Amino acid sequence: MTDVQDKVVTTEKPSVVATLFRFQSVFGLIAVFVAAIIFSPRKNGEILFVSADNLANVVRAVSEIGIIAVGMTFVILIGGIDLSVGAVLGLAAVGSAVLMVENDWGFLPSVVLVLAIGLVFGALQGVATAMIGIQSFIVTLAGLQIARGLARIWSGGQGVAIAYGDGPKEAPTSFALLGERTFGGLVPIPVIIFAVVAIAAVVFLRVSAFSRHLYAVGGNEKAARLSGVPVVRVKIAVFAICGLLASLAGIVHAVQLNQGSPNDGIGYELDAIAAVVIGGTSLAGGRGSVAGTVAGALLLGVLNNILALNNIDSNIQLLIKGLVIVAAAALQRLRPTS
Amino acid sequence: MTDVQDKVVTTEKPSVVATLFRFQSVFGLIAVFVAAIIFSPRKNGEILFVSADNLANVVRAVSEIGIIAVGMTFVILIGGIDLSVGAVLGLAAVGSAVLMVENDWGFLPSVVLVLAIGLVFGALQGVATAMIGIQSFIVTLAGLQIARGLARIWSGGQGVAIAYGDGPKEAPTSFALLGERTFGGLVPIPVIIFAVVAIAAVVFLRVSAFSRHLYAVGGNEKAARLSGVPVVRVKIAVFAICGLLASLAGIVHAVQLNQGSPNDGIGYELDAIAAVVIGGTSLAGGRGSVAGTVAGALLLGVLNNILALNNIDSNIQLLIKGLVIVAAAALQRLRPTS
Amino acid sequence: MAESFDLVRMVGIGKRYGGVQACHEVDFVLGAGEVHALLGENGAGKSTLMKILSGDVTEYAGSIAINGTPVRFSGPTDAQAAGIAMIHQELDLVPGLSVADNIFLGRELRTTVRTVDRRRMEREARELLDRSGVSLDPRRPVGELRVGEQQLVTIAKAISLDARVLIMDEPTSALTSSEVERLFDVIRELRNSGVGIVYISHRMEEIAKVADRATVLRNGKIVTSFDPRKLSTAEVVEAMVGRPVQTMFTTPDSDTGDELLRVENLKLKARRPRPGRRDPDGISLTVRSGEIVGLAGLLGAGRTELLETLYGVAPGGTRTGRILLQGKPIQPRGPRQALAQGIGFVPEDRRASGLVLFHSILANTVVSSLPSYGRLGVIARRMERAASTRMADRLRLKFGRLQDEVGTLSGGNQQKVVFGRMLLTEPKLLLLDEPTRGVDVGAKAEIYRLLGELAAQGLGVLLASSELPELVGVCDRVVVLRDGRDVASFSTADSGEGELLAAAMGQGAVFDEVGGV
Amino acid sequence: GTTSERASGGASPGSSKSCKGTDGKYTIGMSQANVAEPYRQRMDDDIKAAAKDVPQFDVKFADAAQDNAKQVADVENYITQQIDLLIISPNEAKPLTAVVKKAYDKGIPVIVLDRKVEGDAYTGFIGGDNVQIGREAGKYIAEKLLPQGGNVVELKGLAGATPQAERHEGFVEGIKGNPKVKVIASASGDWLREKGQAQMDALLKANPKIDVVYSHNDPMAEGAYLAAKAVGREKEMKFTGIDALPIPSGGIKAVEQGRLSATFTYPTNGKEAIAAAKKILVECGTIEKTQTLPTRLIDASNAAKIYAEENPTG
Ligand SMILES: Nc1ncnc2c1ncn2[C@@H]1O[C@H](COP(=O)(O)OP(=O)(O)OP(=O)(O)O)[C@@H](O)[C@H]1O
Ligand SMILES: Nc1ncnc2c1ncn2[C@@H]1O[C@H](COP(=O)(O)OP(=O)(O)OP(=O)(O)O)[C@@H](O)[C@H]1O
Ligand SMILES: [Mg+2]
Ligand SMILES: [Mg+2]
Repeated sequence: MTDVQDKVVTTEKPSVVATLFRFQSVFGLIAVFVAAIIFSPRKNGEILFVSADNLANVVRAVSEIGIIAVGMTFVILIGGIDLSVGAVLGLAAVGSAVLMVENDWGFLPSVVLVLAIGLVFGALQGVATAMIGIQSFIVTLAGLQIARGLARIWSGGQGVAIAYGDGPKEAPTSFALLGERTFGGLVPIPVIIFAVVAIAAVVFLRVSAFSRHLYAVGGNEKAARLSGVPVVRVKIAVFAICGLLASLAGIVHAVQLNQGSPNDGIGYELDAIAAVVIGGTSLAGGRGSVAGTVAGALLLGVLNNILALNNIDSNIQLLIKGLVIVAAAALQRLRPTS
Repeated sequence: MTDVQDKVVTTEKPSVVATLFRFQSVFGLIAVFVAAIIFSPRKNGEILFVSADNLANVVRAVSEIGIIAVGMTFVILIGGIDLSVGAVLGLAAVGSAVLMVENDWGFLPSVVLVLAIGLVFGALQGVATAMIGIQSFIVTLAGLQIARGLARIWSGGQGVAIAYGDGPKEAPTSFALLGERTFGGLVPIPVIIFAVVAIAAVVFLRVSAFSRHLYAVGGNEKAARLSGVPVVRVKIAVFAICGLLASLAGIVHAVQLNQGSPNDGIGYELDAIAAVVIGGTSLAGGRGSVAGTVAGALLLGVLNNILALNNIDSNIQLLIKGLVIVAAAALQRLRPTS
Repeated sequence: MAESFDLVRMVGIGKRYGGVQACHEVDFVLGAGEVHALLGENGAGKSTLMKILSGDVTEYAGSIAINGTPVRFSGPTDAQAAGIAMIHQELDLVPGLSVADNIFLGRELRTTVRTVDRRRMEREARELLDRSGVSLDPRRPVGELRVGEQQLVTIAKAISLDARVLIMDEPTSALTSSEVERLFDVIRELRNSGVGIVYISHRMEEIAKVADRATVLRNGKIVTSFDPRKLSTAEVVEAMVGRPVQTMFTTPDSDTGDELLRVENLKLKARRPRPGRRDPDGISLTVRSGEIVGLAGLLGAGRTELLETLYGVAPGGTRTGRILLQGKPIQPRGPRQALAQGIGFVPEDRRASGLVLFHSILANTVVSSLPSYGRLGVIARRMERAASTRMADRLRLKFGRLQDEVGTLSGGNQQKVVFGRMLLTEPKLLLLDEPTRGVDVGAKAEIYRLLGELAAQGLGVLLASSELPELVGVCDRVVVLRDGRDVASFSTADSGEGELLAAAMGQGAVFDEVGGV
Repeated sequence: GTTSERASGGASPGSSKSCKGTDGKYTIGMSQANVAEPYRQRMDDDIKAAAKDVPQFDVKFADAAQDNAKQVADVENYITQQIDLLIISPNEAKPLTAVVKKAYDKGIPVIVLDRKVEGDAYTGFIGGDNVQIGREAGKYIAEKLLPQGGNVVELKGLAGATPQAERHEGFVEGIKGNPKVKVIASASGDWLREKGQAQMDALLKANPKIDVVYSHNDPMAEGAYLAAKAVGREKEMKFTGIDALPIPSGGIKAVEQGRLSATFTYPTNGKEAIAAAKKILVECGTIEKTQTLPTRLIDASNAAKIYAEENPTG
């Protein structure tokens, strides 16, 4: 994918404009947010969109895509792509349900095993990409099918319902907590998980040596290798992280929906990629940020919410969403570059 | 993504190995073909897989994906990607049905309009990519949603049945011919359409100056521009061709299924991309061939067929297909290049 | 020489890139049948000025007239139509297309039915290549060619345009002297037929040989214009840099220490041989600490491949022979292991294999030595900045801020960043592949000075270069490679460029299989 | 569906609270699982058509595109909008139970269509009985089409979908009466016409003698017919489907035009849902907790008549 790239920026004095543009995905978010307030339906003088529980809903609704998109950001930063995340989410949702309900495992071992499965699955895809050198698009396209097939087989093809309790065929009540709301019943736990993941990722990318390697691999793989960056290890680690986070999202998904179904997460990969790209990360690799991705995910969430609150016809919604995605991506192109 | 290609032959001394590798996507196909013969069920001593009408079915089943994949090859050769093809197929299928059945248009005007819609839709995506500079992944992801939305609106959300005849609300019988079989009832017309498209594309890529420009844009866009290649025009043309072929596939789809449904072609883009990549075209652009794509599409078709003939469980099918895709892509990596 | 009239007249040309004034009020005149050298330090604005003339850069101040007619090009195609062709500094070829396709890209030869006339293109490409002195198969994909061969293809491509104005932006940076001589023959031929040629190069010795006139740019402005045959190299250099540059080449005293690297009959048999690659086929040599050993050879002699093999990045295959580092045998496995053992490598092509152009100077400098700036995988930003600043000072890097993108630096300064990155790893042995390609004389002098300093501290250097004056001037000893074998070894104290060249070309060379001292 | 152990959640939303009589204006939210299925699109269309006759009603539609999480969000958005009544056709039971209960507990009457949610935190359920439909189809094949016995192939819906399991289960029961009816092969066509066609291509190849194709829905049956026609074998066998949508591309037309021997209605319940809503909101009445609509056999004898009945305008 060699679509035009912004190669070299002259940075003698970082102008106000340049600084603004650094945060433009946030501006896109603010623009959509303001538009949402303006177009929000009102009931009894109250602007429905900004009501506390609606906002909580918005963030809860994007928390899974958000968690996945953080992992996707890593993968895209090294110039790869991961189409398997939605299927891995489904696999993890099924895994959580089957282990806790059908196999009567405890909370911790189940969660650990499910996360480990995501990690290993991602790492294997990393191996195929980094060591055999198959393009990640293809590896993860195959990974998607494999994960989906495994989920179907593991679940017996049916959604596995999760009931809570201490009896047999019941999941531990500690697991249910993950789906609850806290801080006065306002902030859903999934939102907190998303926030923790996002903040951890931002900090990690800022301070770790690993992150330098990651950006270098995405920026110029050959140069990175010759500079002594452990390219293969970085790639495997990144795909493993992405698989791990998709798994985490799957656990969150299962607990929110009280079941694990092998059809969970179909198409989530495209939403996650859209969030990453709207957030200003280049599909060519080497530049981008998790903060942008979070803004991108929230933008999509607000957009979905305001369209739904206004009961826009679902077909028209498809058109509007397509146009907004293009507009948001076009905004990225407005950067002051050569 | 640096696989070297069969476009240009190394001629210092074209070793046997190099020659073999030029055709390795064909070898993948042959391998799968042989495996299919071995694993084919037999009835009364006849190997079911190689019976004439089964082979005709195999090719008919891949003809739509094949036609799309030819267009996709062009897009991928210039370093882009087109995720909208499945949705454009659906739009074209709906369009053919609505125009001929509900609007009582004739065969030719309907087909011309539908093809024109695909062409323009593709060209618009090309404009967004080439002139605004948005990455094609995002443009066509949005395009997918828009085309799907348009198809839903145009059809009223339901599949439009095609009945043939001369009366009102009936499609002209000339249209039905497209779905027939010829040469002693053996070769389906869709297969002939696919073959014509593929051969035309191969010849076109071999003899036209445009094809040199296309490879140049994908291989080194800056060099292409400096050499006076009309980069923007090439890109727009390529996306337009891809849209046109997706439209053509949609017409074929409608006639084969006797209806145009807005849900036609969901997920076809991934199959088409898989066919292209298995055929040895690099997602990085600049290297690849239509012949490889045809081999890739047939490989997928044979695989689907043999799994179905053996009644393999659909979940296991997912696993097997995923593994074969990875294996076929890995085969591409074995070429003697860096 | 043909009578000169103003084939090209550029008046008051100005171009800004953000805060950088690449060209300022430049007046430039080129006559027909004139070879006009354009000189200046890295970043002086030479390429920018010529990109404006060739239609690549379309937004600029000032005016251009061709043969007295004012023109304003909207793209390279316009310029080509007006008879202006340019060989770009960065080799802009399409790797997947054949040599012939590349030469005729954008103006393919057609048959009567408008299809591409492949056979005629191949024939004409072969003739063009023969003319510029290489016998390359026109059907080979350009991606398989060596840098030098690619440069010859771009030259052939430019010549094929039959232009009235031919701009050559550093056409010889990857060529060795014999190819350069052939090119000069072509240039003379073109000049005699009335073509106006702009010639940009950092190799001073070439200027006096081909140019009729020379113009010097500094910081985007013209500083002087003169007849190069009337000035000495030292005077030309002073005009470019703005101050006298005393010693171009350090003359290191051979105060060398223990044996650092010993290569004995090294052979690499690649598992999958690639056409045009010249893997080591029996190379022996030694490098002592404090010693700078040169690697000479013609295009394709196998210098790059030797360095890649030593650094462990050569393609897989069977390696025979021995490599000893400080007396201990090593098996090069890759950059990480090499760096850990104290071997650093500066690759030939800094843009493709050296830098992430859109990342900061800081990130590019420290990427090889990250673990030393913090613990537990967390980077201490202050340490990292300090190291980077230290290196920038030491190399006299010309830059704005450490956060600036490396791609905005001039070529020579980019080279220093790659260089500095390796120095931060504190190597014992540095493998340098054409470290001064495209670097201006001033920066070269600094790099040489630095090499001398490092050698004095006990570093060993293996330096591959195509520039004979550099090899003779900088190295203590030069090993000549030909066809993947070492064929001669000279001490620079008592041998000159002529002998090196003769050995490289295989004419009456001393056959010295042992190599070593 | 199973019934959960939980006690019924408080008082059922009094019709007194949401009912404002004939003068009221009511916003109804319809949460559809997936409009990409013709059956569900028709359900929306039926609701739209029925609501036209109730001037007090303003019906909004949301499409969850087959995603449970999206459907949960859709219902939550309806709650935010303070709709007067919720109609939901759930993608799956368990994941939607909690949010449906949330709406119900907030006093919004809930009418559940086609697929049940768990527990009893809803006002009424209207649906068909897939096991029953499968059984009817089985009986029809065993008694009418193959009284002398014969070979049947089964084209199943998407693996994992409840109706797929139920239509299979009922069918097996239905053909029990005639032991000479043999199911010689089955394949999954994922509810899709083209998948049905491709699977049938292979089934035809692998099975020289097929007498009846039992398909879990009409589109797959049509696909199977096309596959048989392509090899000139469509006359050798009979095809049956399920759903019988009264639309031009639906099963009734296919029966009328002779491609399918029979199909079985799977009622969309759209009309019934609006009737129930009217009862609750406008008439302040109560509705039955569970209303199961019977299936009808459509064959050549009644197809045209029923199609006309279902499409009174055209
Ligand atoms: N695309 C660009 N964006 C920003 N700055 C640029 C760009 N191209 C050139 N510059 C700047 O313009 C100045 C002149 O560059 P130019 O390439 O003309 O130098 P040059 O004389 O050709 O140097 P060299 O000898 O290294 O090739 C430099 O400071 C360079 O950094
Ligand atoms: N067939 C090929 N395919 C891909 N890369 C090649 C091929 N042949 C050579 N190379 C690459 O080209 C480089 C060697 O060419 P280079 O331009 O360095 O030659 P040179 O410097 O003129 O000669 P020398 O071999 O003496 O260094 C190496 O990086 C090598 O990997
Ligand atoms: Mg330059
Ligand atoms: Mg070299």
